[in-house]
Amino acid sequence: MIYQGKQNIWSDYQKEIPHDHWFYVRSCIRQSFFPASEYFFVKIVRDLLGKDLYESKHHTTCGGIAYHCDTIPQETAMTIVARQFALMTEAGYKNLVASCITSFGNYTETLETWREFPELEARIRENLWKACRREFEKPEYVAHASDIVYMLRNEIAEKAKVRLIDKTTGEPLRIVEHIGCHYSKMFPHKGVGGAEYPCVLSGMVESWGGQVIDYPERRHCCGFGFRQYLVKANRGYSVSNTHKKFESMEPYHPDAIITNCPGCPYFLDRWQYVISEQTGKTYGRDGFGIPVFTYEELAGLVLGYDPWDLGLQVHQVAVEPFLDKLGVAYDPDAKYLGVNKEELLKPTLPTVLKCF
Amino acid sequence: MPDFGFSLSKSSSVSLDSLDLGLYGELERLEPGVKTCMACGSCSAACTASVWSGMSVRKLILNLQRGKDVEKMLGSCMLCGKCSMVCPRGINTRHLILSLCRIYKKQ
Amino acid sequence: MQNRNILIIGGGIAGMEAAGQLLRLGWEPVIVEKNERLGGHVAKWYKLFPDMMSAADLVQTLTDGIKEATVYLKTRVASMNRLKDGYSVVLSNGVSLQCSAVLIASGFHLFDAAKKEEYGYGVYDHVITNADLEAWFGGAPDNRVPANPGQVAFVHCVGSRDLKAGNAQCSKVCCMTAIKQAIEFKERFPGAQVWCFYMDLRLFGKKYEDFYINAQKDFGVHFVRGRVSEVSEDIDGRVVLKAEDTLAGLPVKLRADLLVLMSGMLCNSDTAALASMVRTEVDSDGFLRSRDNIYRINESRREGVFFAGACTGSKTVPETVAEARAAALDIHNYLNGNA
Amino acid sequence: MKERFASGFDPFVLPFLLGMIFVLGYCAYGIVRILLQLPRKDRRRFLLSLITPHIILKNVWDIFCNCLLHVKLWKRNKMLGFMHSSIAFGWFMLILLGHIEVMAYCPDRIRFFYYPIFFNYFVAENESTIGGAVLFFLMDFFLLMILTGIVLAVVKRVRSRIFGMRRTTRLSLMDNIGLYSLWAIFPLRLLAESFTAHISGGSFLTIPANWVFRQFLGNDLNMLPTWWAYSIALGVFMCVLPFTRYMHIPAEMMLIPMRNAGLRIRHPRKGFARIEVLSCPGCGVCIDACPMSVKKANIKDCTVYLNRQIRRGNEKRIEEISDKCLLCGKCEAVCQVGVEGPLLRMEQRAMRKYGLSQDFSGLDVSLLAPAASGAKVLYFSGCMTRLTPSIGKSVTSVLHKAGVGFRWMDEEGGLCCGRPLQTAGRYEQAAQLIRKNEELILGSGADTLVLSCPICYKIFSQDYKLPGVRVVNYATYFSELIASGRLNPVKSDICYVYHDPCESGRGCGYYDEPRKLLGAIAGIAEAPMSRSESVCCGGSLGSLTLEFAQREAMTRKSLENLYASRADAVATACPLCLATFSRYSERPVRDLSEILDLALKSEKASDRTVRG
Repeated sequence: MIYQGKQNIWSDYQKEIPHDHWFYVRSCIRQSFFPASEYFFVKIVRDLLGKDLYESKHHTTCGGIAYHCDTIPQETAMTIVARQFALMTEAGYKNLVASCITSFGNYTETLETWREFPELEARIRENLWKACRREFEKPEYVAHASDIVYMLRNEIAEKAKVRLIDKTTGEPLRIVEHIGCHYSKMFPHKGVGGAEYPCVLSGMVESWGGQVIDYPERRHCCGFGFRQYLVKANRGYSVSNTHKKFESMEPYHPDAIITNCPGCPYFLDRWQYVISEQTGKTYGRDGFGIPVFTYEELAGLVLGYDPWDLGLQVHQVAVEPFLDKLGVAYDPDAKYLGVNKEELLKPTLPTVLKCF
Repeated sequence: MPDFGFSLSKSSSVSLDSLDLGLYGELERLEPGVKTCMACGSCSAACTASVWSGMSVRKLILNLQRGKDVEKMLGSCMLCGKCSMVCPRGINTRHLILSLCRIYKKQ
Repeated sequence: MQNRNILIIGGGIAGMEAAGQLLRLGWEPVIVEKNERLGGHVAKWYKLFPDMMSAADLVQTLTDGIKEATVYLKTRVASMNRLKDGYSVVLSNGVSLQCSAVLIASGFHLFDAAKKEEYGYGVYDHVITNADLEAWFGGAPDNRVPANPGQVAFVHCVGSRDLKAGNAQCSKVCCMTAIKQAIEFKERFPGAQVWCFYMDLRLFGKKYEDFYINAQKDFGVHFVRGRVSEVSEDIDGRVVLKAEDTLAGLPVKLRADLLVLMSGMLCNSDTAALASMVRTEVDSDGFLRSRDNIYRINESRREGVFFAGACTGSKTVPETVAEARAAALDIHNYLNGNA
Repeated sequence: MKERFASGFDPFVLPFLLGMIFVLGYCAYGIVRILLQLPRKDRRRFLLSLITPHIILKNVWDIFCNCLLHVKLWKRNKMLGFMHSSIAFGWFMLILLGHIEVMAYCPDRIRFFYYPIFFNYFVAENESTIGGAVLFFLMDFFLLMILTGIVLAVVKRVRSRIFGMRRTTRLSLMDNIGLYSLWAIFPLRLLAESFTAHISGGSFLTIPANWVFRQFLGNDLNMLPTWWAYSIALGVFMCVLPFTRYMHIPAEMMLIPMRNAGLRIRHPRKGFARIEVLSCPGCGVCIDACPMSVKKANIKDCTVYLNRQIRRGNEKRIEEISDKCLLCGKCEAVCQVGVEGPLLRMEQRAMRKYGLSQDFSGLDVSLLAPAASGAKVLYFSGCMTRLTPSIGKSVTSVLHKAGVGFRWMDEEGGLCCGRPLQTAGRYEQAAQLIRKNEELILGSGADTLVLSCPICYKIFSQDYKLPGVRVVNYATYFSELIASGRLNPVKSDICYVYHDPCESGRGCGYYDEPRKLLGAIAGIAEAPMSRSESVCCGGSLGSLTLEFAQREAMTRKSLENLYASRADAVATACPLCLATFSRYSERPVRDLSEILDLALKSEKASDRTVRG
């Protein structure tokens, strides 16, 4: 691998990201899968780094899941998107930042479609007006939350309590980055670093001291694929996809996986259990899996937040070995205590995949 | 193992560098003409057996080259020789099939 | 008295052959070449199909034919102005001259394979282009070519027939070049397995089909119909290709020790600037527009401006040479009032 | 009459005696072995035939004509015929006369079976008696006959072209030993008998020779070495005989009765096949006949070499030779002893083991059934006709014009007739296809099956069991339609030469009907080699290994023969011949059906006006 070659490509895909004043839209599913991620995004960006981040309680789904499952037509999805834009306009913001990759893709796709077909935009404006008497201005910038963290990666690194370095060996931790498909595969210029070699996550990892692993199936989908998972008969494809990725990354012995999509960390994490049950194989050391983090979780760990406050106990794959390498202190007994130190009940542990 | 109601599906992808081409290699030795196939499909179009079976010499050769099973196709050839007549590269497809039948090892 | 100067822009094989012919017809050609040597792309090539002639020999033959011509190397045309019976030209080296006709033989440039990001040219350790391989055949060291390759893949149509790469046209010569190089490769590494990934095999010329049959029969080159969609690198540094074998209807994967990208031909980047100097047009395919594409390929739509070689479209070496000769005769006739 | 030796023995007879005992023992063993190899039914049949009077007569007659007089060879080539019959018949007569002499002069010595051979050494008789004069004259006469034959044989070896043979067999080492010892026998006999002629009598050859010898070799002791040499030559010949092509002499005498008993090849190597192989005299007539021999590289793949390789047990070569052959059957047609070259090869192909065998027995053919209709005539065009659609079109057009209600059985595709599988030695699979096609045909309710492909015609007429269905070649059928007035062709001015397709010609003996049809609709010419001598077009499916490029020379050779007839165009009755010839022919090539359809053109026009 020639690093210089990648940098040449990255230089072609520099994305302009505004430094402040964002209208933040959350994901439908992340808060249940990774309950602390969005919370910590807001905490880090707004509280720690002092940026202006606005949220509206009227924000709804962007329609992305329904759109990608072919259950709603594009015009409907666009009208939902138009409503979010209206909320932003009403709040007086011009920069939209989405927590969800599919939302980001959906917003980008809508704007790009309108750019090509202005008559469609006019019709959607009419639809929106008829539906809820709202008007909007198109956002000046649409970013994904990981773009913001990428932009702030060096500020985070300055405030970091730990670096992504294996305490026991002193070597940089080997991190696999996994980018959500809807981030830049549709519009390479809308993603930091383009579609082939995106650097939004690898930039964070390198800035925080880790080493990025590039493996053959890096581009491959996590396996969610909407209908591949949501239709139960197709779930075999979903898990096979994930399996393919793990088989491909296995020889590199990664210490962790970092993701920027709602579905990806969920499937990369949970399917490791299913694969271990079905094939008897685990991909981490000593029977453990490879822990999967959202970029907010990893940022949180780097900034020294308590792992259990970051919600790492809801991961399927045990994060403790990674925390040990990182040198982050944690209380094993507090793992299954919730925010108010309530007992969360310890789950039944899997037979093959080693967990605590 | 818990019953998930779904399982890992086998990859349909073929690894070109790690194929077991023993059968094809032997065929190449017996009927070197097979190497010059350019997959034009004349043989398949002319095939008498294709009317009632999936027989296609083009596919058969390709499947062999990709390490896939050809038993079903091979089993429907009537050796009528039309494919040999129409092959623009003059491949003796009839001998190819006959040779393949001889060296074929049932899985 | 008539000005006997004829400006030839480009010192590749087209420019050289045209200059040689014009000399013989009694004109005084002036070759302007932007590089430090003559011969263009052919000078960097090793062997030419279909006779496997040495490219250096051809360039030498052409060079011998233009000893009397004026040649400016490392020079570009700075400006050109139409006069009553010719052009007044200023070159980047400060020389200004008057000429009665202009022959544009500015040729092509190879598609920059790095633009097909998914193939990883410049990113992966063992990805090279047809030009790199040709240079390596010619003896230039290249550590991207492994010492003992087991599997080698050639990908056809890199930057050709690809709207997204900005070139919808077929580059015409790459199929044959790939087969030629595959054979040369097999001759050097008989143990290697060579795979050609193609969309269509366009082997239109004399003896080309023989090359194809020989590649299959005598060299055991494998041909897979399907465009490589994705290339990655495995832990051993080998390239992993993904494609569909469209004839078998199967996704295929190949772990190769070397990947050769058959970069296509695009019109030279500075041709548009040249065209605007003489106010002639660029065609929809990015190449220069001839008066027509059947009978007057050598003529531009401007009086006294002629074309030869790949500036009007992808061409093979023999086509280029033939066109250069034709252009010389066209200029001769034009200047003698016989056009 | 006096016997020169009371004992009636001299050591010089020993080489002959040993040779004789060896060869007789070997043949006896061989006969028993081959009889044991025969299937029980065949063995019984054969043994019964040996006591059936009319078969005995036929056997004797055939052996006399073929083995001694070489009648078939005479018909083919007078010089060769004379050469072979002079040696074989002459030798036979020498032996016969020898026995007569012994019987006449010393009947008690008949039990020494070397006596008839060396009579002149042991018995001092002279030509003064009338009996002696006649016998000795006859002896010298037949010896002279043999010697002429030998001289011709030597000439043939050196210059086979004089005999009209372009190519002849290359002999093996053993064959050469046999050949030279055979050649030596008779001059040596002349020498030996000449040396003893003044004692034991002689005739017009031996007495003058004796006179010449006695001019410089007065001593009687000189006679013994020549008798030794004669005996040794005989002994050597007989000892090597089982290992040379001369084995055909005893083998053919076995083959004729076996064939007359109705036996046929049932095993690729044993029994009848073995006898056929051994009966091959290695004469090489099949080499020139073989269409493949236009290419020098193919000469070693002719039947004579197949027989040789089978005798040697060289499996690799047997396979190569068996697979290459076009199965045109010409070698069989010209063979003097009737070795079934094509069948032998098919048997070799059939004995192979296959990793995968097609199984058509379970095939559901209901989809391929001809449409239900009252038409009683079925037309089966066969696979190959798909590639020469003009035939199918013309046949159906002719049938329409004749007003025949018919169904085109495989118009939308059908099953193969099974003949290609058969030629590949896949008998079982062919039989399965035959059963399936029978099922289709019998289920259709038709009573006539018209065939336009000779490949199909051969198997349909010989291997299909279709009770109540008449299997008819289209040439016959069309001739009948013309005869009954349902077709009124206008005879064309074009002169055609008819090329006999191998499968219908030599394969079925179907020569006259196509000529009858062609004669009725156009001019007709004969090629120098036609009917059973017809030259394969080279496109035959019979060959498994011949590459496309290797066949061109054969096609051109076959066309050359047809062009020699000076006809304007070539007519044939086979889709494969049509396609193959069309590729290289400079003159038009048409199928019989096309020619007929052209001859009916005017009729069609008049039909239209009537209908219109």
